[in-house]
Amino acid sequence: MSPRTRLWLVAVGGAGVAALLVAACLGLPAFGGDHHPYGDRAVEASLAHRTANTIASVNFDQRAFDTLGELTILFAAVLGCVALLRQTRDEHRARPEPAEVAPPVRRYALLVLPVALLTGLYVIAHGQLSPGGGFQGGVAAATALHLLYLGADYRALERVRPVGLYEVGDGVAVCAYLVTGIAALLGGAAFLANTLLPHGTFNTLSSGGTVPLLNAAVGMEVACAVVVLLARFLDQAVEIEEESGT
Amino acid sequence: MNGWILAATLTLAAGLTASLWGVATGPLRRRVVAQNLATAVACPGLLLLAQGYDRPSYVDLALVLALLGPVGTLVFARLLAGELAEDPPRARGVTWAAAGLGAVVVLALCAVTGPGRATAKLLVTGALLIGGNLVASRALTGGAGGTGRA
Amino acid sequence: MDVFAYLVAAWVFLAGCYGLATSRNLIHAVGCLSVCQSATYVLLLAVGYRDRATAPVFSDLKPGARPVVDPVVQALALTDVVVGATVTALLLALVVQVSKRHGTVDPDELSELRG
Amino acid sequence: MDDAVIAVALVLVAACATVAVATRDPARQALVLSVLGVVLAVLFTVLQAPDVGLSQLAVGSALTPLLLLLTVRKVRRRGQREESGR
Repeated sequence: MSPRTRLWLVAVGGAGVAALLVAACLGLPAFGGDHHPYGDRAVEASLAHRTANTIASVNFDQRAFDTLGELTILFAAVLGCVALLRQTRDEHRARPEPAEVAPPVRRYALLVLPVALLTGLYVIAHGQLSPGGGFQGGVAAATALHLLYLGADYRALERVRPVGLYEVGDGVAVCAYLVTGIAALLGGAAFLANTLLPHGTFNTLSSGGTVPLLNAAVGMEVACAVVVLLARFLDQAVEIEEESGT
Repeated sequence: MNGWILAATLTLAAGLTASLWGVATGPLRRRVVAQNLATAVACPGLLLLAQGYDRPSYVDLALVLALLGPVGTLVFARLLAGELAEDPPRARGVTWAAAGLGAVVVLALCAVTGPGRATAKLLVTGALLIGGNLVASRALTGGAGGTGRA
Repeated sequence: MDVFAYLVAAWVFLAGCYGLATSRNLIHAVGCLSVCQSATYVLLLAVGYRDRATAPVFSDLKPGARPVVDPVVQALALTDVVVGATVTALLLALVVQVSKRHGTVDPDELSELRG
Repeated sequence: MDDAVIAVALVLVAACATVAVATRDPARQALVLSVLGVVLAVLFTVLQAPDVGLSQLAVGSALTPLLLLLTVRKVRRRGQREESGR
């Protein structure tokens, strides 16, 4: 197909989709409307289980099975990356040259690294109270670890980051999520039902029954997944070279 | 009418439009500075919004942005070091203006909040924001330097 | 304002699709796909918004004191942001493989190679 | 007043997405995408979704640009080697 024909095809198809989307937008309830029956019920259900952050309650209590699906996608994506970016036989590892980093950048990275890690853990731990949770905190903590690459060099990061351990951690976290679900099943309730633990006092760290547990499992899973992903990409971009190459 | 939200609207509209314009056009050295500016402007904006909506828990967003925004800029400084070394960015004016904005906003919010844990959090956020942006800007203007490898 | 938010979501989606179709570089195409993804978040959150309401997070708010927006769409968007990023990573891994196998990341050159 | 700030954020998102698509060089697109991440986080905050905003900040500010730039670097390094090898 010539680029010209393709552009015409895109224009015609795009115009059709645009017309349909605009028609659909005009048919939607007006922006900012007051009619949210499902949302109102979700808020009530969350308060009944004494979870202060309704979004965490929806994610890890009311729709916990849906989150398991999302976790599976995450796990599969990481597995795919690991399989695609493994070192093949005609490639070898070249020691990267140590980078020269300006002293202020190095000091900043070493100073902020623990602060950022702590913030990530804080965001995970307070997931059921204030905005945050396993998904956000996991990414923040894992990104923070890579300040070591930015502040020093790749070999410094490799020393404190045994990738194998994180790969195991990734699997363990998914298992922990499943085990929590099955425990509810053994307790005589539905899979992933929030009946295992007492709901606790509203707006404290231990409130919400199994929500903090599932939240922590997701935090671990996401953090390990991001570390493993970035490790594979860093390996490819920085270390691995083909045999025939330079 | 809420003065805080008005201030946030003006800050975000002006600052983010400027950084969007900078990141869309011009040579690479201007684009990286504009990307750094986006963080430096959005963070005070988020703090003002938290105050405007009267929701202290929204401050977490500004805290995470103050931590990870400069990390993003350092990523660009490291991985684009080769290109940036040929044509180093100059960003002194913009950086200090953004740092000044951050300081003014944080101090104003501290004055309203009064002493307590919330103020401590605000001060930490402000310190991380200003320190992070100064360091990121330093890294862009040649601090990352060296071979630009690894 | 009634439909403006929805129209912005539609615009972002179509812009991303245009970029995908006309892209000359697979890395650029992956970036356009992440623009398409963000359109879905905008649409979801716009549907859940309620005028003069606040977030349904009660750590610093007495339940019932203020109207709150819809938490369900937020939960959907929230998980998808993170999962979407890992899917982007998977696509980028595919791009790296393509560049290793065929030595190019231009979709046009790739189709010439095949046929 | 709330409407004004939402409108500003929406316009910024639309403009930023258009720029991100129009920027053809992947490294420069990564810069625009990182700004888009910040703008989206602001939009989510004014739509009263701080959780989603936090998610977007965590992913958009550092993770996505890092992945994109590492891919660019890998692909470029291969390209350069083939140029010199020929």
